[in-house]
Amino acid sequence: MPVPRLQFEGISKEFPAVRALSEVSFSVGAGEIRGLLGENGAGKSTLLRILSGVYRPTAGSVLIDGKPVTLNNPVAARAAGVAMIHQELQQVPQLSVAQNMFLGHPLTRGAIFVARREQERRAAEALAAIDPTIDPAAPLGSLKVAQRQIVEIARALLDRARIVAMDEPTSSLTPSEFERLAEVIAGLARDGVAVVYVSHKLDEVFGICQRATIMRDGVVVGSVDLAQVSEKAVVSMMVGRELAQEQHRSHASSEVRLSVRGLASATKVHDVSFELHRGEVLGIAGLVGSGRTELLRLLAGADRASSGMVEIDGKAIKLSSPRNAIAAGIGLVPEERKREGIVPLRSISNNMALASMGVFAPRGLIDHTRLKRVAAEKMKRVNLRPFLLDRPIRLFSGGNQQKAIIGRWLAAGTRILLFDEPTRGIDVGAKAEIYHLIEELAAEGHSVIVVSSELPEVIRLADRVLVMRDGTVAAELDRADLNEQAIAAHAIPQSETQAGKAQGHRAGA
Amino acid sequence: MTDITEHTAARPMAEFLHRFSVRDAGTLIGLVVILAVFGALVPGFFAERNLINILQQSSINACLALGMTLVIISGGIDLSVGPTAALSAVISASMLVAGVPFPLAIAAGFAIGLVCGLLNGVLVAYVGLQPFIVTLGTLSTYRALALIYTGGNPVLGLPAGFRAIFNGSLFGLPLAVIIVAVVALIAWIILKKTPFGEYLLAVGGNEEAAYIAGVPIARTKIAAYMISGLLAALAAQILIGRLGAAEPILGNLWELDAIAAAAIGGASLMGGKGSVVGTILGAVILGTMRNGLTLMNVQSFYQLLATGLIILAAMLIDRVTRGRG
Amino acid sequence: MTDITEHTAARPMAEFLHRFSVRDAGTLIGLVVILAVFGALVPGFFAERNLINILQQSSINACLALGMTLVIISGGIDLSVGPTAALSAVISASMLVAGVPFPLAIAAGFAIGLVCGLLNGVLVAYVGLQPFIVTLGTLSTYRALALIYTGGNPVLGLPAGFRAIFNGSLFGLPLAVIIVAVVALIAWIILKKTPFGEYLLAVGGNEEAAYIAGVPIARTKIAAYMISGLLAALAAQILIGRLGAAEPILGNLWELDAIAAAAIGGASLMGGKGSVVGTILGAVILGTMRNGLTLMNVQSFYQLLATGLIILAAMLIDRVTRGRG
Amino acid sequence: ADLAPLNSDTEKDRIDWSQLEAKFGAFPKLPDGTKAGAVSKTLTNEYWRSLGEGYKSFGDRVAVPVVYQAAQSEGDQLGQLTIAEGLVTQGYNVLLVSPQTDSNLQPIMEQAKAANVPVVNVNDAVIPQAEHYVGNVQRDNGVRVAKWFIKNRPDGGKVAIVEGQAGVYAAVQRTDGFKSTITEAGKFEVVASVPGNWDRQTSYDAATNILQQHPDLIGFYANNDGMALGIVEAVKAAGLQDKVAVFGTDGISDAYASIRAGELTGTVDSFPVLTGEVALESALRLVAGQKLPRVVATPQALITKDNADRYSGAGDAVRKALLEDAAAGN
Ligand SMILES: Nc1ncnc2c1ncn2[C@@H]1O[C@H](COP(=O)(O)OP(=O)(O)OP(=O)(O)O)[C@@H](O)[C@H]1O
Ligand SMILES: Nc1ncnc2c1ncn2[C@@H]1O[C@H](COP(=O)(O)OP(=O)(O)OP(=O)(O)O)[C@@H](O)[C@H]1O
Ligand SMILES: [Mg+2]
Ligand SMILES: [Mg+2]
Repeated sequence: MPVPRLQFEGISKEFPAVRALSEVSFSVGAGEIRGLLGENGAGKSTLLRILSGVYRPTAGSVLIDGKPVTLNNPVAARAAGVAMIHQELQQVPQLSVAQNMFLGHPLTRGAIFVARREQERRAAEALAAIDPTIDPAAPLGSLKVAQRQIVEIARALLDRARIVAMDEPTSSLTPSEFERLAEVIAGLARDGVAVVYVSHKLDEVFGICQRATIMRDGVVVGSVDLAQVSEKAVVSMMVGRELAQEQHRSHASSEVRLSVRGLASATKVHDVSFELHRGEVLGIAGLVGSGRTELLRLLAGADRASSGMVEIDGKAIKLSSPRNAIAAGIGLVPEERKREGIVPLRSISNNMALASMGVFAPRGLIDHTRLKRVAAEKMKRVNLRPFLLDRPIRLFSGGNQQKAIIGRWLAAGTRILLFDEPTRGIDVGAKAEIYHLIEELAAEGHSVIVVSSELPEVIRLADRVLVMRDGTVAAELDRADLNEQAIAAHAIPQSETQAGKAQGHRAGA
Repeated sequence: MTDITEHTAARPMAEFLHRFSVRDAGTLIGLVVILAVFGALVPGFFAERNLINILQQSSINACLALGMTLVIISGGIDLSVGPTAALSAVISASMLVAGVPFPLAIAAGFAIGLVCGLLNGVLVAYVGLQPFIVTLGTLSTYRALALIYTGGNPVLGLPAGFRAIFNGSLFGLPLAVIIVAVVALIAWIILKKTPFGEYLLAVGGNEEAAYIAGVPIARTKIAAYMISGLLAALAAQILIGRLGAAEPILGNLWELDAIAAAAIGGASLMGGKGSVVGTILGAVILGTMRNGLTLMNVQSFYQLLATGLIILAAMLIDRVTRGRG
Repeated sequence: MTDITEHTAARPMAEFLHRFSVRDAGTLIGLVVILAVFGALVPGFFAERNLINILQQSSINACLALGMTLVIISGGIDLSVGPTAALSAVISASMLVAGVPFPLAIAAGFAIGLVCGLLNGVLVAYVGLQPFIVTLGTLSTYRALALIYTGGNPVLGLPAGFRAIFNGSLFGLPLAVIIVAVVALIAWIILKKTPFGEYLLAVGGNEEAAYIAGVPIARTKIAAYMISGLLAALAAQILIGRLGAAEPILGNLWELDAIAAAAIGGASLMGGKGSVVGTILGAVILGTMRNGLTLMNVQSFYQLLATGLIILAAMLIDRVTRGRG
Repeated sequence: ADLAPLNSDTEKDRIDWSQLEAKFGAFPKLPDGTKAGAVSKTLTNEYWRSLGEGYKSFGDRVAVPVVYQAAQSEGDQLGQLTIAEGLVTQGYNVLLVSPQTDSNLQPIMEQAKAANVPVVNVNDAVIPQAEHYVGNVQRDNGVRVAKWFIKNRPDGGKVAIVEGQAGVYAAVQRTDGFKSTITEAGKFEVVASVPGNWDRQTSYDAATNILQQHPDLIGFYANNDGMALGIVEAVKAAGLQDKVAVFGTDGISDAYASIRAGELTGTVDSFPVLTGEVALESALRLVAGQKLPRVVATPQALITKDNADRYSGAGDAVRKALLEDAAAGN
C-alpha cells in the first residue's frame, strides 16, 4: 500500500474546560476526496485548524507523505503544502478580492512592489472556474456572502497545494455553484491532491467523496465507504442514534396574524404583499440576491421600509426599529450569525437574554436566578452542547451559537419568528431538532417565516411558500403544489430558465 | 447525562469567576506587589493616615475612571472629562458665590456634566462620528467655554457650608472616598445587574448583533457619555469642595489618568470589556504610586519615569497572571 | 457575457476612486471651505508667502501624522510621538553641540526614533498589550528619559551648517515642506504599492484573517511603530533645525494634533482604514486654521473654541459629503 | 480671624526683601532638627530649578535640609496636591509652595494649619488664604517691558504679545500689565495677542504669521523666555532682527546668552535663585517665631545687553547689585 498523503496520528486537543479532540487518527491518500462528517461541535473544524497551523495539538502528530511535519503556524502549513478554506470567512473587507487571495504571499515586481495587475489576472483565472463574474479588483467588502465564499475557495486553489482542506465551503453557495466546485475538486483529485471535505450537506458528500470519516464528540467513530452505506446509516453514526424521518404537519389556523401590503424598500424589495396566519410556517424561496434577507430585515425593523404597511392582528404597526418589531412580537434569526447574531464575549445566557432584558428585570434589576433558570430551560430545549451556560458564546460551534439565538426569541416570547437560513452550517442532528422546534413553535400558535436556499428544507417545513424574484413575490405556492421544480421555475428569471432546468434535484437557487 | 453532571460540577467555579474575575485578581496582585514594595521602602507607608490619604487622592480619578469605564465598554472613549469638570465647576462655583442655594448650584453643575455628555453622545451615536475625535473636539470646546465664561479667572470664596458637604469625614473616612465608593457600587450594580449594563456590553461587543436583538444602541451610548459627564461633574464638585475655588483650567490631563486606570483594570479600548472592580483597583494603583514616590522623595523626572514604567509593568503583570489571549 | 463587459466598463471608475477616494474628496472640500472663509475674512491670506507659511507650519504635524496614519491603519495608536521626538532631538542636539559630524548625529536621532518605536511595537505585537496603554506608558517614560538626559535644560547652539540642512529652501519652497512631501509620497507608495502596505490594511482590518493568510502580524505592527518613531525623529530634526535649540519638553501634545489630522483625513481608529492623501489634507486643515486664527488675532480662549469647533465641523462636513455608513 | 484674600501685587502689609535684615535683625537661631519641604510647579523649566537652587544654597548656609519636589508636568494640579500632602504628613517644619494654580494647593493650608506648620506661598500663582507670600509682582513684568518700549521707541508702532497657557495667573497678569501700560502710552498698537502655550514651536509659528501680516512690527513681548527664544528664531528667519525687538520673561540662562549674542533684546529677570534664598530665609524666620509682614517682595529687573553683566555674576554679586538698586529705589 502506498504511503498516504496525509495522516493524523493520535491527535488530541484540549481547550480550557473542553476536550475538543481525543486520539484522532486516520489517513487520506493522494488523489482521494475524503468526507469529514459530524455534528456541530464534533471537532471537525478544530482538526482542520490543526492541519492548517492555526491551532497546535495537545498531543499527536500530522504526517504528510509519511513524514511528520511541524505545523506551528499558517505559514508553516502552507509551506508543507496545505491549503485551507475556513468555515468562518477569513477575509479583509477593506482589501480587494485579488489582494485577499494573495494576502500573505503577494506577487511582486522587483521584490518591492505588489504586482497588482498580475495578481488580478491570476485571481480572475482561479475565480473563473466557479464564478467568472467576480471582479478581482472590487473591494471584498462589497461582495455578497456567497461570492466571498467563492473567493475563499479560489484562494485555496491558487496555492497548488498537496492537501486541500475545505471546512463547509458551500454553506452559502447555490447548487449550480456547487456543481462547478465539484468539478474543480475532481480536477484537484486527478492531480493527486488529497482533499478533506467537511459539510453538513450529506448529498454533497455522497456526491463527491469516495470515503467519509465520521466524528462524534471529538473521537473518530469510523470511516466508511460511501458507495456501501446509506445516508441514514451515516447519520446514525454521526448522532449516535436513529433519526426518525419526520413528516410535515401543519398547524396553521385561519386567523391572520401578520398582514403585509405593498411593502418596499429603497433598494431591493418592491411591492411585497402577503398574509401570515397563526400557527403557520411560511417558506420564502428564491435565488440568492432575490431580496429575501432584505424583506426579513424590513419586517424585523432592522431596515426602514420606503412604503407599504404592516398589520399585526389587524392593528397597523410601525416597524421603525428592531425594538418596535420586538415589542410587536417579531424576532429575527439572522443570516450572518457572527456579524449580526452573537455578542462574542458574553455568555450563552446573556446572549439569550439580550432581547428580553426587560422581562428579566421587572424592577430594574436583572433577576439572575430567573434568567439562569430560563436559560437552562430554553437551552435544554434547543439541546445546547456543551451545556455551559456561562461560557462565552464565541467558544461554541456555529450550530450551538445558532441554538442560543433561537433561544433568545423563545425567551422573549416572540410570536412571529423570522428565520434567515436557519440551518446554514448546522449538522443533520441539530437540523432535525431545529425543524422539530419550528413545528413545535407553530403548534403553540407562533407564526414563522423561513427563508432558505435549500429547497428540501423549505418543502419539509413550509405550509405555504412565497417565491421571490428580483425583490418581488413571483409566486405563492400552497402545500399541495410544493415541489422543487415548481419553485425553481418561478425563482429563475425567464431568460435563464433554460439553463436552470439542467440542474436536477435541488434546482433551488 | 455526563454533560449534566459535568456542568453542575463546573458551576460553583464559574459562579465565583463571575463575581471576581481572574482579570481583577491579576490587577489586585499588581496592587499588592506595589504596596509591598513601597511598604518595604517607605517607613510609615502603612500608617492609617497615609492609607486614607491614598484613598482620598485616588478618589477623583476613580470617579472619572468609572464613567470612562462605562464609555469604554460601550466601545467609545471620552477625552473631554477634564474640561467637562472644569465647565461644571466654574458654573456651580459662580452660582454659589452669587448666593444661589447649594442644592440648586450643585444640580446646575451636574446638569452641565449631563449636557456635555449628551452632546458627545449625540455626535457619536446619532451623527456617527468617531468617539476619539468627537471628544477631542469637545475637549477644546468645553475648555474654551469655561475660560470664556470666567475670563480665565478662578472663582474664589466658595461658602464653607458647601465645602463641608464634600469635604467632611464619616467614620474616619473622607466623605469623598465614601461618595466614590457608593458611586462604584452603583456602577457595579449597573454593569452586573441591570439591562443597561448588559446593553453596554452588547453594544461594545457587537453593535450590529445588539441592534438586531433590539438593544437601543443610540440611547445606550448616549447614556454612557452622560454618565461619564455626570461623574466628571461630581469629581468637579468634590474637587472644588476640597480646594474652595473653581478654576477654568481645572482637570488638565484627567482623561489620561482615567483611561490608564480603566485600562490597568482590564477595560479593552476595543469595547465590550471592562470591570468596575478592576477600574477602582487601577485608580488605587496609580494613586499609591504617586503617594509612595512622593514619600520616597523621588525627583519629578524620575517620578515621571516611574509612572510610565509602572503603567507598563501593571499591564505586564496582568498579562502574565492572565495568560495569553 | 454581459457581465464581463459590465465589469470592464466599471474598471476605470473603480480605478479612479481607488486613487482619489470619495472620502479624500470630502476632506478636500472641508479644506476648501476653510480656505474660502479665511480668504474672505483675512486680507492677504492668499498671499504666496502666507500659503507657504501654512505649508511650512503644517509640515511637522503632517510628518508625524503620516506615521500615525500607518499605525492607526494597523489597528494601533501611538501616543508617544512627542516624547520620542524630544528624546531624539536632545540626543542629536547634544551630539551636534559636542562636535559630532552631522550625518552621525542625525543618524543617531533617527536610531533613537526607531528604538522607541521598536519598544512600542514589541510591547504591542509580542506581549499583546493594548496600543493605547502601551504608548501612554512610553509617553511618560520617553519624556522622563529626555528630561533626565538633559537635566531639564534645552540644548542650545546648534551649528549653523546643521540648521541649514532642514531649514533651507528649494525652488522657493521650504526644505521642510519638500522633505515631508517626499515622505508622503513614500508613505503613499508603501500603502498602495507594497506588500507591507497590504499587510498593514489586513492586520488592522481583520487580524485573525491576516494571521491565517500568513501575514507576519508581529513584524507588520512593529514596523508601523518603528516608522512612526522614525518620522517623529525626522519631525524633531526639522524642528530643532528651525528653532536652533532642542528642548526636552518639545513635542508636548503632538500626538493629539497628529491623531486629529489622521482622523480628519479619514483614518478609522478601529483600524484597517486610512489615507495618506487624507492625512496630509487633515494636517493642512489644522495648519490653515491656526494660521488664519492668528492672522485674525483671535483671542486665545476663542482660538481654543475655534479649534474644537473646527475639528467637529471638519468631521461633520466629511460625514455629510460621504453619507451615512 | 479671617484674612482677606491675598493679592500679592497690591497687598499693603509688605516689605521689600532688602529690608529683612534691617527690620528683623540677623538670622535667628533655629530649633534643632528643623527641616523644610518645598513643592514647585515643575522642573521642566529652568526658572523653577533655579528657585530650588536658591532654597538649597540658603539651606546649606544655615544647615537646614531642604526637600524640593515638583509635579510631573506643568498643569498637573492634583499631582502637586498629592506631593504637598505627602510633605505635610512627613512632618516638615515649614512648607514652601509654588502652586500650579491659585487654588489647587488650598487644602494644604488647612492641613498645615492643623499640623501647626507655616506655609509660604512662593511666587506665581497666589493662594488667597496664604498668610505668607514671597515673590515678585507678576504684572510688573509686563509693565517693565512696556516702559522700555515707551522710552526707547518714542515714535510708537505695532507690537504683539505671545501669551502663555490660556488662563494661567502669571500669563494673565503679565499680558495685562504689558497691554494696559503700552496702550495708555497712546502711540502703540497691540496688533496681536495670541497663545503660545509656553511652547517654543507654537510661538515660532505664531510669530511667523504675525510678522508676515505686519512686516512693520516693532516688537514682541512673550510671557516667558522659552517662547521669546522661539520668536527670535522666527524674526531671524524673516530677516527682521534689526527692526523687531523681542522681550521675554524669567531671565533663564539661555536668555542671557541670547541677549549677549545680540538676538534677544531683553528679558525681565526675577532672579529665581535669590528669590529662593529670600523665601527660605523668610520661612525659617517664621519657624523661629518672628512675625513677618504678609508679603515679602522680591526683586526683578529688565535685562538688556547693556546691563546683562551686572546681573549675571555669581550669587553674591547679583545680591549686591540688587541691594544697590533697592537702595536707589527702583
Ligand atoms: N478556541 C476555542 N476555545 C475553547 N473551545 C473551543 C474553541 N474552539 C472550539 N472549541 C470547542 O471545541 C469543540 C469542537 O468545535 P469545532 O468547531 O471543531 O466543531 P465542528 O465539528 O467544526 O462544529 P460545526 O459543525 O458547528 O462547525 C466544541 O465544543 C467547541 O465549543
Ligand atoms: N454588501 C452588499 N453590497 C452590494 N450589494 C449587496 C450587498 N448585500 C446585498 N446586496 C444586494 O442586495 C440584493 C438583495 O440581497 P439579499 O441578501 O436581500 O438577498 P437574499 O435573497 O436574501 O439572498 P441570500 O440568499 O444570499 O441571503 C442582492 O441582489 C445583492 O446584489
Ligand atoms: Mg466547524
Ligand atoms: Mg439572504
